[in-house]
Amino acid sequence: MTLEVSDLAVARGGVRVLEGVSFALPPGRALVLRGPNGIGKTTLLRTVAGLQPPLAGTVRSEPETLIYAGHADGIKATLSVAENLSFWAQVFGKSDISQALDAFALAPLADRPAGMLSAGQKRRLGLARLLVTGRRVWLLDEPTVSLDRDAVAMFADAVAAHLAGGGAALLATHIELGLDDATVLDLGPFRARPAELDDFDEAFL
Amino acid sequence: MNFNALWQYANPKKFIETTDRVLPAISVLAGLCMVAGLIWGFFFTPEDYRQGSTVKIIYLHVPSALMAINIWLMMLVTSLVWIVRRHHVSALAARAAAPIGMVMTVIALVTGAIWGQPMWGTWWAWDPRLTSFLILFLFYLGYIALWSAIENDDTAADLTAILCLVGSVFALLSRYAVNFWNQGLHQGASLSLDREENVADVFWYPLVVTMAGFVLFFVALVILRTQTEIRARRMRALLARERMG
Amino acid sequence: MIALLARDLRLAVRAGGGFGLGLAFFLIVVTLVPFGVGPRTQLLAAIAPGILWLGALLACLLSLDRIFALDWEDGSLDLLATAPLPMEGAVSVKALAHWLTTGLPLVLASPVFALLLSLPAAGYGPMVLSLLLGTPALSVIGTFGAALTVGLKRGGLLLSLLVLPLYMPTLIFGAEMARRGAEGLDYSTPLLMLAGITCGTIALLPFASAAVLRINLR
Amino acid sequence: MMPDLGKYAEAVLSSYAVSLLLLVVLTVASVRRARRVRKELQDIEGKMRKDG
Repeated sequence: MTLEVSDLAVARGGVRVLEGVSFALPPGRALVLRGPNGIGKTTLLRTVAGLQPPLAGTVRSEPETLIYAGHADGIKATLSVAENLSFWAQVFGKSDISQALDAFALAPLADRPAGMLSAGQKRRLGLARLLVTGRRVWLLDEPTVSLDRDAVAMFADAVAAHLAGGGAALLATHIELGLDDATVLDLGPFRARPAELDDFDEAFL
Repeated sequence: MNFNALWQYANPKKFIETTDRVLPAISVLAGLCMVAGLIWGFFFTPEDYRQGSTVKIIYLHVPSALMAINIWLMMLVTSLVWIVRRHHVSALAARAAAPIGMVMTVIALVTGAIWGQPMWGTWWAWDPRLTSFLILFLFYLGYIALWSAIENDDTAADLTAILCLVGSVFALLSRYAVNFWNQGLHQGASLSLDREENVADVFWYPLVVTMAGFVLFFVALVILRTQTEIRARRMRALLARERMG
Repeated sequence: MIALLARDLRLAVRAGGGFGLGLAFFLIVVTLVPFGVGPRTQLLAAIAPGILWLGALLACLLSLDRIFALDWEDGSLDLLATAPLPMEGAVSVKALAHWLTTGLPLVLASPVFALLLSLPAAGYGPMVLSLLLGTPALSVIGTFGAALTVGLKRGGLLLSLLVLPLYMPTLIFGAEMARRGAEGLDYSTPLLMLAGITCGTIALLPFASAAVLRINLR
Repeated sequence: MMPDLGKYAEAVLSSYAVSLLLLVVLTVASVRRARRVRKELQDIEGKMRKDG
């Protein structure tokens, strides 16, 4: 169930941003993507998640093992915390949400409408969603935005537990999570080179 | 016949180079045919014994109506080519053709209304064919609006292609629905295999010339507009690249 | 899929969900028409089937952009796209939820509104039946339009422009069926055509909607 | 030279006028846009070549 990415090229807004990206993510490991803003971390994650097609290269993984969490958490303000979580659990064919509530200390808030949560609490709810899906490989885009220090620790624990249980995580983040098994991949060298000016072909660039 | 050779023109650069060579000839020919056909039709045809001089409107009405429908068909084909083979020129040709099709629809509608006034005593009747053209006009309008509303070129090409496919099915459905809804005043098709029954030769020959003129006019214009779209597309790509640094 | 349906229904009836807006709009249309054309009962009875169909269609149109816009804004659509649910299924469920919250109430309320417009007694059955058959098609076609315009700011007007011509066949056959019913004529042909359109759109259009949605999520 | 159009002169002439006007407007608009885009693209390409 290793996630293998080979020679991947991705585009944002019709412009090639990254090319030649290759890595493997075996079970129990975490891979942290680094790089300046705009280099294409989000685009890379969305491509791996299958939300957009790659320009070139392949993403290989076992079917139904990936779960993506982006900047938005998909939380419905008028539903309670528990309702939000059980919905995603049901979509992924699971039903138990108590473990996820505990992991992010959401149990006391379970009956509160999600619209009444603070930004950090919402983010915790969004991350708790990862646990209820039971997917093995997490693809996380800036997961610690708007979390306080305790919540970051909570998140690091959850990731560590996930890795210990044989899961894997691909993260785009700038924060040190103190994960033992994390490898860092700097995306700087993979920045796509502009094509020749006269190369007036199918892609217009 | 080697059809694969045809696909090389899907390369934008090759397309521009090739069409640049034939465009002047086509434009001249289009102008000649249109002027000749319209002058022939306007000055040198007799009056119809029932319709009087209004029969001269046929040289605008029929070719434009014909083009209005066929341009949509051409857009359908190029949309399919884009979806299947993903040649950008194909998608851009559909984009370039849409406004021409809309103008043709407007001409068909306006000349139809002006013709209908003395013949049927009304500018507008909810006759199946008139109604169908109004619906076609709405389809063109929606298609063009969708193209211009989306910033990302590839997304716009994909979405409009699918809209064109779905729209074609619904346009066909509307055609039958409208027929069922109201059997109209319109005469039968002016063009059919047994044309002798509908249009006499004196009217037919200039009509053929005018139709050829309209077709060539469309071809010339769509080539020009496709070139423009290709250049605009390349320009946007270059600007985007510059912004990326 | 059932979870998604349950969630959408729950969202619709909770505060700010927009449930009942369509119904209110329908009522407004039906109330305004007599002011526009005058209170003559005979005239109203003659145009009642058409007004009811137009009102239902516009009420449907009004709520279309809610189908995907909210899920798009809060990121649910991205998450749904990576969920084990096939996109075609999700789209169909969305359309079903839209019909249950908008179309079905309109069908159920239409006899009351027909009363306001003094529809002949014989017309009630065919009118309700035509709406029952036709509104699902309106929801499915509308879902396609909503999927097309989901990423656009100010997509509302464009959505109407795209969807209205697609509504044409449904409207023609639906209103024709209701009209023939009200006049006591045989309405089996438009009934069959309407049923055919509804079945066809339900079977085929979700594929187009799902394809369009995937493109928009890229 | 001018053919006798009889009582329908208005209808015939106005439909020719409207149609030809629309065709000319379409053509002129297309040609002007083609010229403008061609020139803008040349400018940009020239600038980029100079910058390297």
